[in-house]
Amino acid sequence: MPTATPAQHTLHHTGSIVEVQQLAPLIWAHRCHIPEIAASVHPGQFVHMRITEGSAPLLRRPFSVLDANPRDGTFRILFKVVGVGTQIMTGFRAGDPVDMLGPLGSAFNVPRANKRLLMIAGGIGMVPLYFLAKKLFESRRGIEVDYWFGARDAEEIYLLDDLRQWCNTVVPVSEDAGFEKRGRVTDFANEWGSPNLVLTCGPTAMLREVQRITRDMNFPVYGALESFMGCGLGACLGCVLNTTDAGYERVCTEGPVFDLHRLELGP
Amino acid sequence: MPTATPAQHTLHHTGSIVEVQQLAPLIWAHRCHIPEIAASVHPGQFVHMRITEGSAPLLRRPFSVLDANPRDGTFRILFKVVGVGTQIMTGFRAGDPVDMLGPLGSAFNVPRANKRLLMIAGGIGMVPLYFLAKKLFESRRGIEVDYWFGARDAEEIYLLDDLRQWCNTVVPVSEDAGFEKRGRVTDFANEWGSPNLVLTCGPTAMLREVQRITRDMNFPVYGALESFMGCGLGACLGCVLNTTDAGYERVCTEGPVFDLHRLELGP
Amino acid sequence: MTAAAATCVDLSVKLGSLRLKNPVTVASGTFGYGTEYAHVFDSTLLGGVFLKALTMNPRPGNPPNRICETSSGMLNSIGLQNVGIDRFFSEKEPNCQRIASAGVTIFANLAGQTIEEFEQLIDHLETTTAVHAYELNVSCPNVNKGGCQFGQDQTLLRELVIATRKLTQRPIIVKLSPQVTDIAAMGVLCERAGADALSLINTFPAMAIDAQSRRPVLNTIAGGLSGPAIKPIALRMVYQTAQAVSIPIIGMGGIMNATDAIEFLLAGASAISSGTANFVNPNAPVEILRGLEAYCIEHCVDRVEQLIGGLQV
Amino acid sequence: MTAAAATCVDLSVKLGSLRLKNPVTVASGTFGYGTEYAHVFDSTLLGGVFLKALTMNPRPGNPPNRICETSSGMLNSIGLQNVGIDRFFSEKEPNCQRIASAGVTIFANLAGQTIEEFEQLIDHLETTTAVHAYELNVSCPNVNKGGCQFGQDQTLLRELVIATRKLTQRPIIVKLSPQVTDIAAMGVLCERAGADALSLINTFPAMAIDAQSRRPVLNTIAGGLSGPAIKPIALRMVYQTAQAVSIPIIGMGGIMNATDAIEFLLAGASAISSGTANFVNPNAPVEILRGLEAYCIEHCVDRVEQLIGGLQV
Ligand SMILES: Cc1cc2nc3c(=O)[nH]c(=O)nc-3n(C[C@H](O)[C@H](O)[C@H](O)COP(=O)(O)OP(=O)(O)OC[C@H]3O[C@@H](n4cnc5c(N)ncnc54)[C@H](O)[C@@H]3O)c2cc1C
Ligand SMILES: Cc1cc2nc3c(=O)[nH]c(=O)nc-3n(C[C@H](O)[C@H](O)[C@H](O)COP(=O)(O)OP(=O)(O)OC[C@H]3O[C@@H](n4cnc5c(N)ncnc54)[C@H](O)[C@@H]3O)c2cc1C
Ligand SMILES: Cc1cc2nc3c(=O)[nH]c(=O)nc-3n(C[C@H](O)[C@H](O)[C@H](O)COP(=O)(O)O)c2cc1C
Ligand SMILES: Cc1cc2nc3c(=O)[nH]c(=O)nc-3n(C[C@H](O)[C@H](O)[C@H](O)COP(=O)(O)O)c2cc1C
Ligand code: FES
Ligand code: FES
Repeated sequence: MPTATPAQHTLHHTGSIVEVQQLAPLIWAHRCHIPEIAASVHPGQFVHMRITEGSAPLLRRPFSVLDANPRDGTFRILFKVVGVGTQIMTGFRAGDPVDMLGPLGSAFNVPRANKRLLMIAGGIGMVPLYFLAKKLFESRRGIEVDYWFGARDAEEIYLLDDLRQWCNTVVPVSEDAGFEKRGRVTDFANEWGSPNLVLTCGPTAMLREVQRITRDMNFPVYGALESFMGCGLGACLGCVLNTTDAGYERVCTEGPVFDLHRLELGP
Repeated sequence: MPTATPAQHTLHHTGSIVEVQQLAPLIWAHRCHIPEIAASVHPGQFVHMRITEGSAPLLRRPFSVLDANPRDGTFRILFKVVGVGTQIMTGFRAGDPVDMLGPLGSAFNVPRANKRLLMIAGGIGMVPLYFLAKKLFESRRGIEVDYWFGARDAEEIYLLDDLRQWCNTVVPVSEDAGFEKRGRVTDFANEWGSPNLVLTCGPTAMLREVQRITRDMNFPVYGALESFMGCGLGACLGCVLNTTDAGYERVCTEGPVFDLHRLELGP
Repeated sequence: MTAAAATCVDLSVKLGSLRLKNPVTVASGTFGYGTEYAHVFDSTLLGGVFLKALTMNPRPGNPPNRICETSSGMLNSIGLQNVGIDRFFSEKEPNCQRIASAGVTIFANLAGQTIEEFEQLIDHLETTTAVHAYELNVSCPNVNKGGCQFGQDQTLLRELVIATRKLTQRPIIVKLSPQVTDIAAMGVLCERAGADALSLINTFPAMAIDAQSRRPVLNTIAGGLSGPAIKPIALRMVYQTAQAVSIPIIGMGGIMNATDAIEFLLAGASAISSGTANFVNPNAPVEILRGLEAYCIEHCVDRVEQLIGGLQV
Repeated sequence: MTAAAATCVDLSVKLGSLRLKNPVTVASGTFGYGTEYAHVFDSTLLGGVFLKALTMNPRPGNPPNRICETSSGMLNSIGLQNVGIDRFFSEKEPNCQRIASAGVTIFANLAGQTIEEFEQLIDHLETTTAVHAYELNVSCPNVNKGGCQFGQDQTLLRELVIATRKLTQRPIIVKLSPQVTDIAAMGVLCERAGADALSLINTFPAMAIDAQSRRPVLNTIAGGLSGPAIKPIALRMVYQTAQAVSIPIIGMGGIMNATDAIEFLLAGASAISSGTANFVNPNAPVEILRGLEAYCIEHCVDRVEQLIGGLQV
């Protein structure tokens, strides 16, 4: 089901940051102007971004696209500050140049027949699902989306107003007492209903739980996965995950969107 | 004659940048607030500055002090953009923290008896001599200073108004047609008069010329020297220059101010 | 010189019996089989492409994590994942043919676990004109069985070079491991055994630990270090080996830009590869090529070969 | 645990017959003889100080340039500049005595060019209580004559360890060169010959070139690479050697902060040294010590020795 989007034009772009938003203490969103990416990116796909001209950090960093506006040639990424690269990115300002590869990887694909979707987002895993929810809403295909958004702290749950516009229900879940539902998002599996399709993205521990639950409930499920990346282009074979049926597959090329039931997520 | 200033207190300081000036396309001055350094630094001494918390560049960078104000606890450094470290420094803003070792090294020492001084500055070699000229003027010891300031382009000659306040004569020399005197500062040795003492700082090629000329003319001469530095504290032995009488000496400890006639500056 | 003179710089370099149209190549394992970068730049601009390691049978490679970043470098333990020689012919060879016919020299990187496997690989590859030379990967630090020893055992290495040298008219290039006491001696040994050129260096065995979880970051514990971190070591090894051998050297290890590439040429390399750089800046090979040309013009160098070994000591 | 528990962490580590009050030491050649950092931090906080290399006669060292920066690293070719054993006693020994009496373990780094010179150095140093152990510098890549070979020649190295081991009750520590095919084998050899501990690693032979002037940056062409660039290699070497020997290891190579230090302990080092870090941040040793203590508290580690070799594979 993940579509291998054929890259019709060059994937290596320079552009600029046009807007910087801080959504929570550690959560930032950057709007970038690169018309080629804005015009062709699909939910689930990512950009591979150079952080510095220098060598600290050396490698690019991958980020899912949060939304895109082909008309003005911009799109957004949203990131959490977790290390050296994302720390540096908090210093980026509107007007700064950016160097990105993209759009890369496979996208979420929702077949016509699927009218009831369940999205399970954990932390910054909300990003590709936000984009997908928005796109589906705009497609006016009459799809109902239940969007569960879990995080440790209520602070790490944001953009709910946007999501509420597009989704049937939006259920924030945090481990602190910030929302009605307290705990982990997978603690509430009995309230997930019976969707045609589950779409998910989040930390591996959560994905493992979602994999187990959807397997038990017999739901089809697609997830957007992460791994350490080198090239982002399929050349280095650094980013693989193990599948049950086809050995190692590349997150940057076959993924990041995979049939979750095909993946070996470890114990 | 260079005085080994005994370090009475700790040499490792953190402080902040309080003012950033751009004096020419590649020339910047930063005013820093570190009262311990402002209170104790002498002309010729330097600070050893950490450029980044990260590792690019890894090593500190040495900069002479341009002037110091013990009353408000600030001092200035002036630098030319020549590579990765100085490039990064152009991004520093008022309010940014700085981490410096200092004051380090030996200072210029002008004995009471010397009333007629000649200063020969090349490029950013103007820095320690600017500080010295200022200090001597403020000391009201009735010392007459002729300050020759050479650079490739007129653009790289700056702060002349300050110097004119403090010096008997200030003679800018550039290789373009920016000033009356065109050429290299050492081309005008016949106009240097007969000083009691010559003080100099600049590129090695210039120092070599000054060494030759002052030897021929039998002038005593002290110069502030440069070298690649590691520790800045005398421990690594990385920064040495060769002397005629005592083997290798450390620029960071025995120097940067040396009796120029003692140094082997190479061919 | 005027800008018009740009076209006058002869960028071609001799590599044994081959002539590369320019000295800029991409390192094995960092450029796949030449298709992956198709949407980033025109690979027919390159002087050469070193293909990803080939083995007779398909190899699954190592479990993840396979890569991680270090200060100015990266570790990898891909584990020679590749489709094997048969699928190379069905899936990859046509594209190599396409690039080759545009004048790019194609180097097959062979990662046999036995001398026989190297021989079989050459036997198969002799049948295609899409490959111009063989690079013997005797130094991959990631394969536990066998892989390591060729590059570190003088007797085995000599045997391997002699055996493979007999099988083909095409140049045999030995890619040396940096994890040896005296790399120049290994180079001399290869030269005497009949090697036509040397590639140096492969990655350094190295590791990373996550202090919080107290676990190695890579699944295989150790991997190979590449990138700017190792450049000063690679440069010294190229210099030292170039002093000792008269066969040409392909220099690599942390080359990120034209200045780095020029340093390797000056140290004695006849051609250079960018590896990790391709991940950081996929356009790096093209920028290196352009920068090299600009340097030649600025320094009045008519033929890039004049730079080779031009270090003034 | 509460903050009050901080004082409960036992930071001391055993190093052969010695007990260091904590595992944080400073590497030879980066801390002079202990006085140079006096105005920066209180060196009596350290677990140990490795003194700058000593030779019998004063040595002038190499001509400048002696150092230069590389990506996440630096090259040095100091050339063992030192005042010689006599002036060590007159000028440096009193301060070592002062630090030693504050409970800091003092290691003399010996850089003989012959076995006899090593023996003479030990003979002289046996007369002072300011030194607790000898570190044999058999791997300095900067000295052309002799210096290199001890660390890379198994027979010579064995002879040296056996010879020096006879002369003293104090621990003999061999500082290994990374420029060997199998560092663990060198460690085993030293252990069998009677060494009490190993230091690893020394710097890597490496070089830098100025592409504009086409000259080497260092006067000696090659120098030794240190700093974060080499950390992944050093960590792997410590891990691999710790698997092979049962004598303790002092780990170093690019340690910049407490996290790095913990990684070396987990890999199997009993103590660590900061070297290049001291230039970048003269307060690094103290920050490493504080960070190590904080880590122990956070991870409920009562004795820092529990971390040694604690990598979970
Ligand atoms: C396809 C894809 C899409 C992604 N989308 C987003 C997104 O939309 N928003 C977002 O905030 N993050 C996203 N990530 C994760 C993001 O790439 C990492 O958080 C980022 O690279 C961390 O960089 P750093 O330099 O700040 O952290 P580092 O200093 O490199 O690492 C900090 C910590 O994060 C871990 N880490 C770093 N990179 C990864 C990785 N790729 N996988 C797993 N662990 C890692 C490290 O082990 C370390 O513990 C995505 C990753 C992938 C592969
Ligand atoms: C005691 C002392 C005082 C100094 N005072 C000043 C000052 O007041 N203002 C000022 O602008 N500069 C001064 N310098 C020089 C200054 O330290 C260097 O220009 C700076 O370190 C360059 O850093 P970078 O990262 O920008 O350049 P890099 O990228 O490190 O190098 C750029 C170029 O400069 C050369 N270079 C770098 N450092 C040195 C050095 N220490 N000696 C010789 N060549 C070098 C490199 O070889 C290279 O060609 C002083 C140096 C010393 C030793
Ligand atoms: C991800 C990755 C995979 C590699 N795979 C191979 C390989 O299959 N065969 C080989 O000979 N070298 C392989 N190498 C080594 C490179 O070809 C090169 O020798 C090394 O990376 C040093 O160059 P660099 O610092 O420019 O990357 C690989 C390197 C990397 C980073
Ligand atoms: C400037 C400098 C001088 C050194 N001098 C010596 C020395 O005299 N003896 C020695 O055994 N090691 C010497 N070393 C090596 C260090 O002790 C250490 O092994 C090496 O630098 C790796 O550690 P680091 O990366 O933390 O610096 C020196 C290193 C540097 C940077
Ligand atoms: S990141 Fe290189 S293959 Fe996926
Ligand atoms: S910079 Fe270390 S001794 Fe001068």
